[in-house]
Amino acid sequence: MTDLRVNLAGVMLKNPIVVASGTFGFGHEFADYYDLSELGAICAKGLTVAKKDGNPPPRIAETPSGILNSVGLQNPGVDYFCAHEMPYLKQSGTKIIANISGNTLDEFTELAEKVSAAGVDLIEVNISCPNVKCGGLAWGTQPESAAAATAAVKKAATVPVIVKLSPNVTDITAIARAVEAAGADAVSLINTILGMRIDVNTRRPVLRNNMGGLSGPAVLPVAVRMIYQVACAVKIPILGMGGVASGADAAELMLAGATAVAVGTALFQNPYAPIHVRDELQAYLEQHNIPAASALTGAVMPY
Amino acid sequence: MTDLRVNLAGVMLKNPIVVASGTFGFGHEFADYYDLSELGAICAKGLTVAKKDGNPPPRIAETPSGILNSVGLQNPGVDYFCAHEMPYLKQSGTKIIANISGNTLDEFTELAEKVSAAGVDLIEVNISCPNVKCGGLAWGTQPESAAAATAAVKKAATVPVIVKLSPNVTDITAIARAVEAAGADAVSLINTILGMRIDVNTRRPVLRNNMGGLSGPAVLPVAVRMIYQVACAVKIPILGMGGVASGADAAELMLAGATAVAVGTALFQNPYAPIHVRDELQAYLEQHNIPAASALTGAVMPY
Amino acid sequence: MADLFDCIISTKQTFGGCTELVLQNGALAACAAQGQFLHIQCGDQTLRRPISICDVAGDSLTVVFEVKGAGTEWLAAQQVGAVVNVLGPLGHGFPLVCGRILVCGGGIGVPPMLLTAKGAEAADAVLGFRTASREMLTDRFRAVCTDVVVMSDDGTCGKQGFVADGAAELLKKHTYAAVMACGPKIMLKTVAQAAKKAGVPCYVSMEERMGCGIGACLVCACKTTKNGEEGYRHVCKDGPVFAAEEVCWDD
Amino acid sequence: MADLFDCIISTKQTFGGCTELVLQNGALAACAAQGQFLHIQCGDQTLRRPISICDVAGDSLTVVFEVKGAGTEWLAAQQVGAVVNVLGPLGHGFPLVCGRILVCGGGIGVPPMLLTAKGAEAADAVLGFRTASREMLTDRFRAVCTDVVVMSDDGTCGKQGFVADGAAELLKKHTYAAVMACGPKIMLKTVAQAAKKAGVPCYVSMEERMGCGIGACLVCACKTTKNGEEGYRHVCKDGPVFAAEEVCWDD
Ligand SMILES: Cc1cc2nc3c(=O)[nH]c(=O)nc-3n(C[C@H](O)[C@H](O)[C@H](O)COP(=O)(O)OP(=O)(O)OC[C@H]3O[C@@H](n4cnc5c(N)ncnc54)[C@H](O)[C@@H]3O)c2cc1C
Ligand SMILES: Cc1cc2nc3c(=O)[nH]c(=O)nc-3n(C[C@H](O)[C@H](O)[C@H](O)COP(=O)(O)OP(=O)(O)OC[C@H]3O[C@@H](n4cnc5c(N)ncnc54)[C@H](O)[C@@H]3O)c2cc1C
Ligand SMILES: Cc1cc2nc3c(=O)[nH]c(=O)nc-3n(C[C@H](O)[C@H](O)[C@H](O)COP(=O)(O)O)c2cc1C
Ligand SMILES: Cc1cc2nc3c(=O)[nH]c(=O)nc-3n(C[C@H](O)[C@H](O)[C@H](O)COP(=O)(O)O)c2cc1C
Ligand code: FES
Ligand code: FES
Repeated sequence: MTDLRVNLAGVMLKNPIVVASGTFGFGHEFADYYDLSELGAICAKGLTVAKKDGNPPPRIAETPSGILNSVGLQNPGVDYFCAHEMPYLKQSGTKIIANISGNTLDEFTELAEKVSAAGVDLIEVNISCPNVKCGGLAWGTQPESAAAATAAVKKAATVPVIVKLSPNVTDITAIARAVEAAGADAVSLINTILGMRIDVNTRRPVLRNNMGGLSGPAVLPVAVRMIYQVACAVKIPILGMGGVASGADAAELMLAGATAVAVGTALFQNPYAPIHVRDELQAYLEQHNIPAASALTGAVMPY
Repeated sequence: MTDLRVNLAGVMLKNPIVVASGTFGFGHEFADYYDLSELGAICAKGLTVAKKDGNPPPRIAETPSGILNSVGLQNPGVDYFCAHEMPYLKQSGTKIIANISGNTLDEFTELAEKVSAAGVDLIEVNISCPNVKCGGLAWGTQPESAAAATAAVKKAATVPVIVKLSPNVTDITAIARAVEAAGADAVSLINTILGMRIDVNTRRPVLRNNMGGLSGPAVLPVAVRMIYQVACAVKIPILGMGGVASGADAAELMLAGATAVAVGTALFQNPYAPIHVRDELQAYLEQHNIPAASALTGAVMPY
Repeated sequence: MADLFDCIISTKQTFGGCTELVLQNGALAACAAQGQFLHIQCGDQTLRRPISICDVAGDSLTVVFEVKGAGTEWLAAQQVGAVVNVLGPLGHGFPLVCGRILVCGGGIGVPPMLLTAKGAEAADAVLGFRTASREMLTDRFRAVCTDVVVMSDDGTCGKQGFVADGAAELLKKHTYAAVMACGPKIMLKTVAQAAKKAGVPCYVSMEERMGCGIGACLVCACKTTKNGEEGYRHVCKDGPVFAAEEVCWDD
Repeated sequence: MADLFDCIISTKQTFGGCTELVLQNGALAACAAQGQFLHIQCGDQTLRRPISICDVAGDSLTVVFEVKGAGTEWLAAQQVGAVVNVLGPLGHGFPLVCGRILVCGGGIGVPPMLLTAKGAEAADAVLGFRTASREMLTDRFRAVCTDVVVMSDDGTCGKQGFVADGAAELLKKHTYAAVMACGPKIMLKTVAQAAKKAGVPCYVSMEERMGCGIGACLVCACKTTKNGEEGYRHVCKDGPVFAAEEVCWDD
């Protein structure tokens, strides 16, 4: 029997397959397709203190093997989440990760307090959203501000804190080291890469927001590289993501250094994607006689 | 009659389609397929002062809609180029861009002097190669070093100087502004994005160099975004590249702000790619009753 | 219930510049309702393509679509016997109302109105086309509707004029329980105005670019006002059909 | 001359765990030489796949390949009548020498040796397979060779042992103008040693991951020594066939 369990910053996941923030809503929609308890964890849609409408449509564009999105953190606000979504998520039989986005350090503190109190298992601090004007990516591009956001959340959180890093930086290891030093229990990466598409017939950007975040298989090699770099630079565990669409992709991110792996954009082609990824990962482990999924983490043999 | 000519930093190209450095060798191989004079310009393989063997193989990996390469600037050295490749290139009937890479400012000066004397039409300064240990990308990630390399080349060059920017930075506009201030006549972007693939069966990186540079259609949305950002930040013209595989892709980069467009990775699927891109671009212009290709540059209508 | 289904293409025709595919899948057909859509995997495009259900009969569903880009081009190239993967049926379709209804379709918005017309106690239709060569499905509408008014932009088929003009005329002639419409946004807006003037409830099918198709990713936003509150609802789950008075038309 | 060609698949068979396709294109067949390869577009993979030419007859070329990943899987799924796009013929193949030659093939390195054997004045062959179920093409080699020695790793077909063992034996028996080999690197190295011991020139076909396939991108590097100078040459243009003594085996 292959042991699929992994320990992510002290929280035991029944398997390494997580669903990525923003691609799974608050889970309801997928419960029609399978039991949410099949998942290693659910990372909920990004939350802000106040309800947020997000950006005007169109909010999505297709790119070769990828997509751009510019949702802009549309969400009902943290209080609504705690009151109306957590009761449902709590009984889903899997671990719940809240994804939080603040404009100020105080907001990060407030968000961390509230979602901790609501009983989430982990907090993911989004300092890397490319689709909002204030907050978001601004926090994640400098070690100092990334550390400040981390420290604010850590002070208020009663559960382990994952800091979600942006790939839109010159040196992701500098940011990773800064958030580790500020107390992060784990890092997650990669968030989306800033991109743009223009409709050559209308001369208009495809996204109403002009730019958006690139995700999907196109970004997989960037995710593998950054996970590998960060794994070499810090000791805290990594929740890896970026373009995962198969069990082999998940294994690749784990070999690069990820403890668990999130599936996002692949859900748009197939709502069963995380289940398939988990099953394929298990088959891969069995085929290679690897008794525990956790043995993959960082097991790449670099030249 | 559609006017395909574009003026790139004072050099008139007969059409906007250039072939990207490192993907076209020194042109010989493609002369079997079409007349090189069909091209807007040829950007030759990156040159260093001394002959360079490059990295050990494997040097290429496939990724979703893209590739990674880690050639590592294999080249016969600038003197060989001037003596043995330029005579051939000079009579090819198109403009020649030398792509140069130095480890020191003195090397940049030497390279610029030599290729200028050899009669190239333009110099592209590679401060963004992710595949070499010294030089390369190291120059291109900080405004100061990027400006220093630019100034060194400018001092020695007798032809217009294009500086090739790296996408592996937090803020590409800062680098673009720095090289503009240092005298660059144009910028080119994007060079490859650093990436990695791991073979899940062998647990070995696919590339012997562990990491490599991502190019091909997967990076197109990143190229469009960065060209758009840089076009908003500087006044000098842009040679755009990254994932172009069709006339529509070329038009998209031009609308974003490029004066001319280079085709690279697409050559690996089809040696005729630049010719097809040019023909498709011309058909697009005719279909939209646009009398001159140059009218596309920067003509996006952002929201 | 909505799920992933493999459908076999049993017939294929082209008319009015569009492609019609009849898809075989009993389980899917059994749960499809008027105004819902299918999210169709088109080759290896990263995203599925939303296409409305035009008709349902027994084990089969009909879709009619226009080739716009790479996805629909792939779909139009599929031959009888090929299998296409469908996520569906999705969305909140046209409501079932008692009494006579007026269905309005413009261009590629015509096909989804067929199943809607069929499902009504009684229905009339206004169908608008750019020009005669784009006309389609009018026979099938005539078979299930009482009055069928064809309009064209250039007068080459039916009457010259807009769908809203035809709708305004019929709204004067008959008493309707509801107007249901699908087509370009400007058509929907003007039809909604005509319905409002006549004091008849109006439902419109909106379009927006989609990701998941099931309400999770929030990309397919459509600004609406509900209970006085303005905000984004989502075409794939809250829609594609919205009450016309809830849609913020000038957004 | 090398160019892009559309080829129709005229026959398809599977044997020895491999797929054989016969491709029809007269212009391509007319210029193909022994030891050259075709760079085949496999669906919409970003890169083409290099596959050696196994045989040429009239308007047709034969390729034999093993399914390894997505590209060869696509190729193996193509049916008779399908069109595949080929860039070729590429590379610098086996030299034409006067006299009797010994061709050595191991595994998927067996097929390219067939055309090479056919082109010789006289040829013997050593063909190595993992196990009996992987054996292939031995009949066709028997038709064009004098001695054909089959070796297998597990002794389930031919003799148990390595290709180099078989080669060493034949090198003792006959006088050869050259040894030509294709197969795994370790086999090539040991065959080259055997040839060297016998004082016979040896040519080997090397493999490396490729981009352009025509010598422009420099990714398919193979370390060789030429005129005393060590450096990278390129499998797609300088090779795939190199003189064995020029190859740096332990790189
Ligand atoms: C609910 C709904 C029902 C629809 N029903 C039909 C129908 O019955 N018949 C029909 O011909 N068309 C219909 N459309 C429009 C159809 O989805 C688009 O024409 C199609 O997605 C274009 O895909 P493409 O690959 O050809 O074009 P591309 O432009 O290459 O597509 C690129 C991306 O943009 C999206 N996109 C492009 N145009 C539209 C659009 N108008 N609406 C939403 N997304 C778009 C695509 O889905 C894809 O993600 C419907 C749209 C929606 C939202
Ligand atoms: C000159 C030459 C001749 C060849 N002749 C044959 C032949 O006749 N029959 C046959 O079965 N195989 C042959 N091969 C090997 C064949 O090219 C690979 O098996 C094939 O490219 C694998 O593609 P894939 O998509 O199935 O695998 P993947 O692993 O998915 O391919 C990923 C990438 O790696 C490259 N790659 C993977 N394996 C190899 C390899 N061994 N050599 C070079 N590139 C590789 C692919 O081309 C592709 O770019 C030859 C290789 C070379 C260089
Ligand atoms: C539509 C969409 C919405 C997203 N929203 C969020 C979000 O709210 N918070 C966040 O941290 N990341 C968000 N992301 C980023 C994903 O969680 C993930 O990091 C990224 O998409 C890469 O993974 P993938 O390629 O598997 O999608 C979003 C991504 C998409 C596509
Ligand atoms: C195999 C290969 C070699 C390259 N070598 C160089 C080089 O020597 N100098 C350079 O400036 N860029 C080099 N590049 C980068 C390209 O010139 C181009 O910037 C990049 O590939 C993006 O364009 P594309 O997606 O069209 O390939 C190389 C790219 C590839 C794929
Ligand atoms: S497409 Fe995902 S919410 Fe509508
Ligand atoms: S594959 Fe490009 S040089 Fe050999």
